[in-house]
Amino acid sequence: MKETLTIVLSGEAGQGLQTIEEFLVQSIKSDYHVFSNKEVMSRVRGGNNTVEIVISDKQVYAYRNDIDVLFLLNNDSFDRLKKRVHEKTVIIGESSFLSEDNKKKYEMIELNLTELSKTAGNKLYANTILFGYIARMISLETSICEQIIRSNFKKLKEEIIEANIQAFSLGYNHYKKTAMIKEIAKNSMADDYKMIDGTTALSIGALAGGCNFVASYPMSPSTGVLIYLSKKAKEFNVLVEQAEDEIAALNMVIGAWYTGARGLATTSGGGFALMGEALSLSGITETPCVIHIAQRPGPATGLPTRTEQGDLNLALYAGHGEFPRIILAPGKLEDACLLGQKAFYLADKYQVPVIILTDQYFLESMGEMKKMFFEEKYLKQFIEKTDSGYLRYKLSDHPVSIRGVPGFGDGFVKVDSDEHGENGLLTEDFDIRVQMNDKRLAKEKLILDDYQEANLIGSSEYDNLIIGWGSTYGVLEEYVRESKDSTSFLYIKQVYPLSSKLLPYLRKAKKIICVENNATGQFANLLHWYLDVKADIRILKYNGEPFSIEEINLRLKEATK
Amino acid sequence: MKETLTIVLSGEAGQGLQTIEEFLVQSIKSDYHVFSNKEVMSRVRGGNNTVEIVISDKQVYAYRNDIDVLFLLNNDSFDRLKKRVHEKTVIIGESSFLSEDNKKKYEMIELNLTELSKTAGNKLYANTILFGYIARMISLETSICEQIIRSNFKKLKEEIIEANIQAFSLGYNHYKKTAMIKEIAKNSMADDYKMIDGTTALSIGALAGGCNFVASYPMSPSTGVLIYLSKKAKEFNVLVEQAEDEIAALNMVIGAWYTGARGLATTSGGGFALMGEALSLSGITETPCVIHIAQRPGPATGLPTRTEQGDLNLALYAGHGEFPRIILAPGKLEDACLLGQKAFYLADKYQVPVIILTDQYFLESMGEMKKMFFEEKYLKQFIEKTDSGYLRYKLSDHPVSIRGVPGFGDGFVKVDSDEHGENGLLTEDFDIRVQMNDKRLAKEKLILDDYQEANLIGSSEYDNLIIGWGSTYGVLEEYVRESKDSTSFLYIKQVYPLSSKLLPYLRKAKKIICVENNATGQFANLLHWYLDVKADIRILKYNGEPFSIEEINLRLKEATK
Amino acid sequence: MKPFEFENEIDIAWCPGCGNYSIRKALIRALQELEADPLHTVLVSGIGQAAKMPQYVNCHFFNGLHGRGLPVAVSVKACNPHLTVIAEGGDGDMYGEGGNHFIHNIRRNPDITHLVHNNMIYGLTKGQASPTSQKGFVTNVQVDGVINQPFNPLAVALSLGATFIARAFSGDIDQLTDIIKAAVKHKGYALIDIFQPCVTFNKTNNFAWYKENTYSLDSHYDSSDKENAAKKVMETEKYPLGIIYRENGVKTFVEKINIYQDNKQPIVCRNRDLGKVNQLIND
Amino acid sequence: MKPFEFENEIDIAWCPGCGNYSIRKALIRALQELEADPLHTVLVSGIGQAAKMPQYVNCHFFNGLHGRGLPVAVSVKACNPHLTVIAEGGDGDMYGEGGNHFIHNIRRNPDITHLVHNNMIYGLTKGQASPTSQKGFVTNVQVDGVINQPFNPLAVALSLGATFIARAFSGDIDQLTDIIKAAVKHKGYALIDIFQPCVTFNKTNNFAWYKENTYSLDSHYDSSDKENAAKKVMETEKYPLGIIYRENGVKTFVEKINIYQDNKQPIVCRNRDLGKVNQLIND
Ligand SMILES: Cc1ncc(C[n+]2csc(CCOP(=O)(O)OP(=O)(O)O)c2C)c(N)n1
Ligand SMILES: Cc1ncc(C[n+]2csc(CCOP(=O)(O)OP(=O)(O)O)c2C)c(N)n1
Ligand code: SF4
Ligand code: SF4
Ligand SMILES: [Mg+2]
Ligand SMILES: [Mg+2]
Repeated sequence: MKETLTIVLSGEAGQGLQTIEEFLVQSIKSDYHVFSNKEVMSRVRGGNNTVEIVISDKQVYAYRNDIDVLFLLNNDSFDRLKKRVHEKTVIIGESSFLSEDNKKKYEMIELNLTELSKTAGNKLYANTILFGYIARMISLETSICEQIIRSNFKKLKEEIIEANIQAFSLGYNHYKKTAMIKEIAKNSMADDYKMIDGTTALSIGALAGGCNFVASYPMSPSTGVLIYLSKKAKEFNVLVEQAEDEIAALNMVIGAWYTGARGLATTSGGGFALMGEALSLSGITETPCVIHIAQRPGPATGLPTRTEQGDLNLALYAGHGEFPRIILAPGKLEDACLLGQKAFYLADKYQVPVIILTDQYFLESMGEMKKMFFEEKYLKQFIEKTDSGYLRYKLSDHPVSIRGVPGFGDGFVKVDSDEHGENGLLTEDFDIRVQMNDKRLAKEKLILDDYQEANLIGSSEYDNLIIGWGSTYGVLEEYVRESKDSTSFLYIKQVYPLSSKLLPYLRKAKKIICVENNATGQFANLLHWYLDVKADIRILKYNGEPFSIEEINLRLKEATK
Repeated sequence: MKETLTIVLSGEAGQGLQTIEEFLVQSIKSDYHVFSNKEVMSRVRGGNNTVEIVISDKQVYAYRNDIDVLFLLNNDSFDRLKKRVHEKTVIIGESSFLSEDNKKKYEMIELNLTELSKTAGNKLYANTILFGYIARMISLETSICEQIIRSNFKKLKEEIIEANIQAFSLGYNHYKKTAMIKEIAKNSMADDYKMIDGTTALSIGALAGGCNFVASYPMSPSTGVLIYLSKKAKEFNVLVEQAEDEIAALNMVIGAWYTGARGLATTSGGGFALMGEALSLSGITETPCVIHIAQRPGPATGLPTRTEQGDLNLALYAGHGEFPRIILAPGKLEDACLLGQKAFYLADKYQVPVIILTDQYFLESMGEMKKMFFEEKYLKQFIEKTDSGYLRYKLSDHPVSIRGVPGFGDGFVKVDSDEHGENGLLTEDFDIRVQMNDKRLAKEKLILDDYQEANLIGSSEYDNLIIGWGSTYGVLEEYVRESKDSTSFLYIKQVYPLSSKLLPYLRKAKKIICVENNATGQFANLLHWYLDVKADIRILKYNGEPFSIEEINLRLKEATK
Repeated sequence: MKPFEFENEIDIAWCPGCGNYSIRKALIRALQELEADPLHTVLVSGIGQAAKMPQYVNCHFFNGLHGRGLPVAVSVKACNPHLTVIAEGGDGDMYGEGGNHFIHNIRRNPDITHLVHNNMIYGLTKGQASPTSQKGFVTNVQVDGVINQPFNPLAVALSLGATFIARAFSGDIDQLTDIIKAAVKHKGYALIDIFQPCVTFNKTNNFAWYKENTYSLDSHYDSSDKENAAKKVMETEKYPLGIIYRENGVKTFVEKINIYQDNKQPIVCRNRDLGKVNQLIND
Repeated sequence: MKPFEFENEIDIAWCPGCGNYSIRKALIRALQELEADPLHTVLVSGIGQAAKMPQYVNCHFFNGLHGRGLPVAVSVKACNPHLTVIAEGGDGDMYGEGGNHFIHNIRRNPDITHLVHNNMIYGLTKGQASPTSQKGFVTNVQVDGVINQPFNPLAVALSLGATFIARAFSGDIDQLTDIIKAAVKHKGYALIDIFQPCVTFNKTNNFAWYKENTYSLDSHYDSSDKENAAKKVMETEKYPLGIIYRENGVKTFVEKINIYQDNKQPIVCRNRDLGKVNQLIND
């Protein structure tokens, strides 16, 4: 059994929670396994945001509801967190941040950062003091922590760096050991692992997939990918352009693929809801494209900074008319890399739109990921030099025609959003219409040659089979690894098209339990009509939070009994 | 058994086929049952378009593939129609319009309209001459025909009207009776029927539903509704505005409902693919809206002037996040009226988006419809005057809150695309989120109180049950009425949400056959996951044409054997 | 409790020091001084920091989608001309995502007031370039600086025949209040582009920068002179503040719509004559 | 077979007498006279009658969505600067549905030629008002006549810093050919608004009307004078034909993009260094 310590830092937007999170994660990883996640309000300043740091002696991937140690960094955050606090929770912060009533109910350790930072000389040092305090609390190596401060502040003046190191010591020395906070056996992650968040993993995956063009319009929580790729643009030769709107973004991406680039549009559900027509354009012109949908709770503006898996249906059916598409849903950090890479390969190979579905929780959580070497194979270009008689939509036994690009070869690349003949010119011939429609739709089967297989986690003998896709991976994998009942977990990475390879897993189960972060069970519905398999139970959550391990324990226990 | 005569006029865009169609339908209806439809190319001049007029001694509703009498009005149309011509087809036209080879294969009657119209004095009279010719061929009452000419040309000078009457006589007298063209017993439609096309029926339905605001962007085949309502705008107090794009259109319609109007956006699949985000806005703000999607074959521009039922999935799942919606699909002209009306009532009553799904074939065919009196009940306004403490999203046992509009009452109408509390102000409270999401989704069940029941056509005892929705009604109803095997037809008018009231019909069938004008069987898939009923056979067509009665006969015979 | 204010203190999500607070003050003050009736006032916005305004002003509101405030505002006014309608949002909201509605609604000349908070940045999404960001401005996406020509909303509005064009600065609440009052009173479309420092993400175009790079049009300025206005809207060395162009007597959208020619009633008050519809279907 | 022409006769779907035929002639002639290489020329269009042009000119083309020609054209040029890119479409296509791309791409100054057939109507959808339709113009939707101010593309382009602005008339093929040649040669965004009679649906703005309501700028006209251009673009009594404004030396989109600073290769020719990506993930 795992031992974990869940530390939550609660403050307001603008207090720099994200910086402490990074410092802590970077330092903790040398001594423990660690997983972090955050929840923030849709505002730039004020409100109440939290960062959760889970420390363990084994790998951890799941959001925890129950808080062991709660740092209150401002006044009005406690009420919102009440449900996550229990008898044994230790609350640390300025005395005034907790009401007298609550002080009677909970253990509180006073930590007056305002005063301490005055001592340190500047209120800006509060975060470093806190870092020192926590470092002592969980027995981190001070030399490593100092190194982290130095490297993160390397652009600052030496005296400021020194002052921060002093502030760190101040916090470190201020902490008094107490038995109230449990100790976790040290056990750091292996050398071939690294800490990374979903946004970075996916962005690097895209680079590995040859992504060299990005057109997007900012939208939380998808903007991180845009920002990461902007930062790497020059080094990796990626043309990044902020589009005037999402419609322009996807049309630009399609134009880029037409010209031989590998383009990406990153957006969220609301932005994608504007891209349907362009998706359909990719469909009929057989011009590939890759779209990243970072899900957040809808409808409409909904909860802009929260998490949900509510846009699977939209990804499945967006665009008018009928055409094939591929939908990938990484839930594990490695898969964000791998599928981020493979998306571009699949788009190029099959000349179809490929959608990568993630969500706020997945993108903004940091966890450990096994290092890897990307395969060259996925960089293979499927573009060919054209001959003078080149026909863009040549019909043959194989539904994928040779794709040329303008400027390379002796043929013309003629592409039409109207129904067209082999030469790309528009036609109204009934028979050609049917041939072209059949050609396009035939790819749906072909795509399954490259089906990204699901992972069965847990024993291959089971009564209950949990089905999850995307970001529920972490919590479900933790559940299954720890649970003793006859329950395994089928982690689906490619949600569309689904392969009949899944059927043996599904048929074996006595009870199929679909776990989804939405209100209606969109994947369960897909499973029903597409593979003719009915989920017996749907475990759904749609308040804007991810599933916590505690909730999953409770609800799966109920479901499997 | 019915006797029918199928006359097809084939010419090019700009030749005035639509005028002849109207003259013929108006005059034929006094002597026979009649049904007409057309297929046109996506061009304003030239190309090859056809109008089909089906004459019968009984009611007819279905497109016929096989042509009895073919009028060639220009040179290069015969080849495209070859598949619809058979041994007994009589071809009428200028001798040069048919090759010598073909003249050997088919019966041809020479009709040189160019010369005849020279005789008549102007080539503009060609259509009236043709009208006269056909009038004699099918023994129409000349006095009625003349009346029609007069009333249609009433804005022209008397001498021109006279010349047209002369031209009519010229054509009339030119026709020589021949046994090659079968005679149909005269039997006109009853007095309480009228000839109408889908566009007009739906538009009048909208007026009956209180539609008083239209914002749309032109797009075939939906523009007819926009044009009809523009024509009636002043008389019926309808504010019609052509929007700058489809996104503006639906947002304007939503703004109109917010202000108390009953707004409509009419568009086609490509335009609707741009409206997903606004649909979602209607969903979360619970501001009603009505959208008409006139389907045509996709993806993207596809076949702009042809027909398909390919956008059901899009209608079902457009918009991000999860929210209820209603989808109505009239297939019978009466239902275009009734559902056109009811759409506004349902939107207002349940505060949800309502989508009316039609298609090119349905909108542009003319058939007979029983006259009716619209019910006042569907004009009932659900808006209430607000009190000073008014809360737009008041929670109660009933998921539909009272809807006020600005300017009427003492309360503020606060509406938000973010998740919101009862007062309409944005909130990030997890519990309220769940309550509001539940409130919205709970309407999906409630809506079924007003479920527009399906019609069972044919015997209530059957082995085979055909399922159809929307425009396949006509051909399937004709099939079932004429067929002697144990096959009935369930005509679905409300395709979403589906009621369990359908189950008894479905369970009774030994074989369920879904007939759809698309390539994948979108309704069959819905039936599968939503009602857990699997279609045994799918009969699909997706070349841009509607099903013909001949094809349905063939394919259903195959399917039911 | 004064009109447009709240009974209890409200939680405002903007950063301390943000220019939006002053805009709010000016807006509420203008409406109060005009003695506008909150029950006949509708604020319509999109999404962004600026677009949160309706949450903080006590009247009717429709807080719609990013970029889509204008079409809603225009149809609200068209359906009920008795309402005072104000559309409000950020420079990204109104000129970026909503650019098409901006240009085409000017052509309609709806009788609404259009307030655009121009902070030259996307605030709510944490600091990307907006259409009005200046060349060279470095952000987390424009890492080597903005390369596109900034959008000039006033010049575009003028070229499309807008009848009221103004620029204001959140730092001058009095002037802003006056301009808003004039805009609300103006019969027709009234645009106010409001310079607003975003203290958190735009460290370049801060309060001091706006102060330094603007000047107020003096009292002799003739806002009815279109040729002169055409020059003023192109000035960028120092941006003029004030009502740059105003043209009276141009027909508004509602005044041009056919169904309002003989009948001024809001649409919601008109009843459908079902008898006439029945005639249509039965004749 | 001359470049840009077809081996066999082609079926053109436009109405006999339509102005589009002349535009096609001028376009092909201009490209031939410039000795453009069809294998390095890409025509990008949206949907509409005008937007059918690529079907009738023998080179690469991308015939995309209604209103969305520009974003495709701009990214084609950005991904391969060696290509000559021409975006073409109708007034509805480019100024209506595509209005947002119109205004924002001018700000990018991409090195493309933008041909807009201005027939003051929606042709393909059979005769509704377009953004450039004149007030009072009656259609099947605008039954009491157009009520909105017509869109002035040249004025908008000028106000946004466009570097080549011209108006032509399909009736003068020689002038149009010359302007197209100048536009293609121009380094930067070049807009040509082309008056084009729609003989079928626009009986008001017919050949004679265009003839009567236009005049050609004479050879003394100084197209580099922006202030004068600002007046010219507002003229509507008689519309000036010719290159109204031209500004050289403004950096194009590609010249400003960071990845083209030290490397002029098209994107498709550059290889991804997977080793460097592996470093990112493994360090
Ligand atoms: C369709 C869509 N795209 C993107 C977003 C994300 N988004 C929210 S606000 C915003 C821009 C904010 O900038 P601005 O409009 O200038 O307002 P500010 O926050 O600066 O006041 C964006 C891109 C969205 N909500 N919807
Ligand atoms: C998203 C979308 N909306 C509407 C249409 C229908 N549509 C096709 S062409 C057109 C307008 C044509 O007018 P214009 O662009 O001026 O070109 P023209 O035919 O006059 O040359 C419209 C509205 C469409 N294809 N796609
Ligand atoms: S981010 Fe900028 S615009 Fe938004 S509230 Fe803060 S200071 Fe104001
Ligand atoms: S409809 Fe008008 S624009 Fe279209 S081809 Fe005919 S004349 Fe030309
Ligand atoms: Mg802004
Ligand atoms: Mg046009």
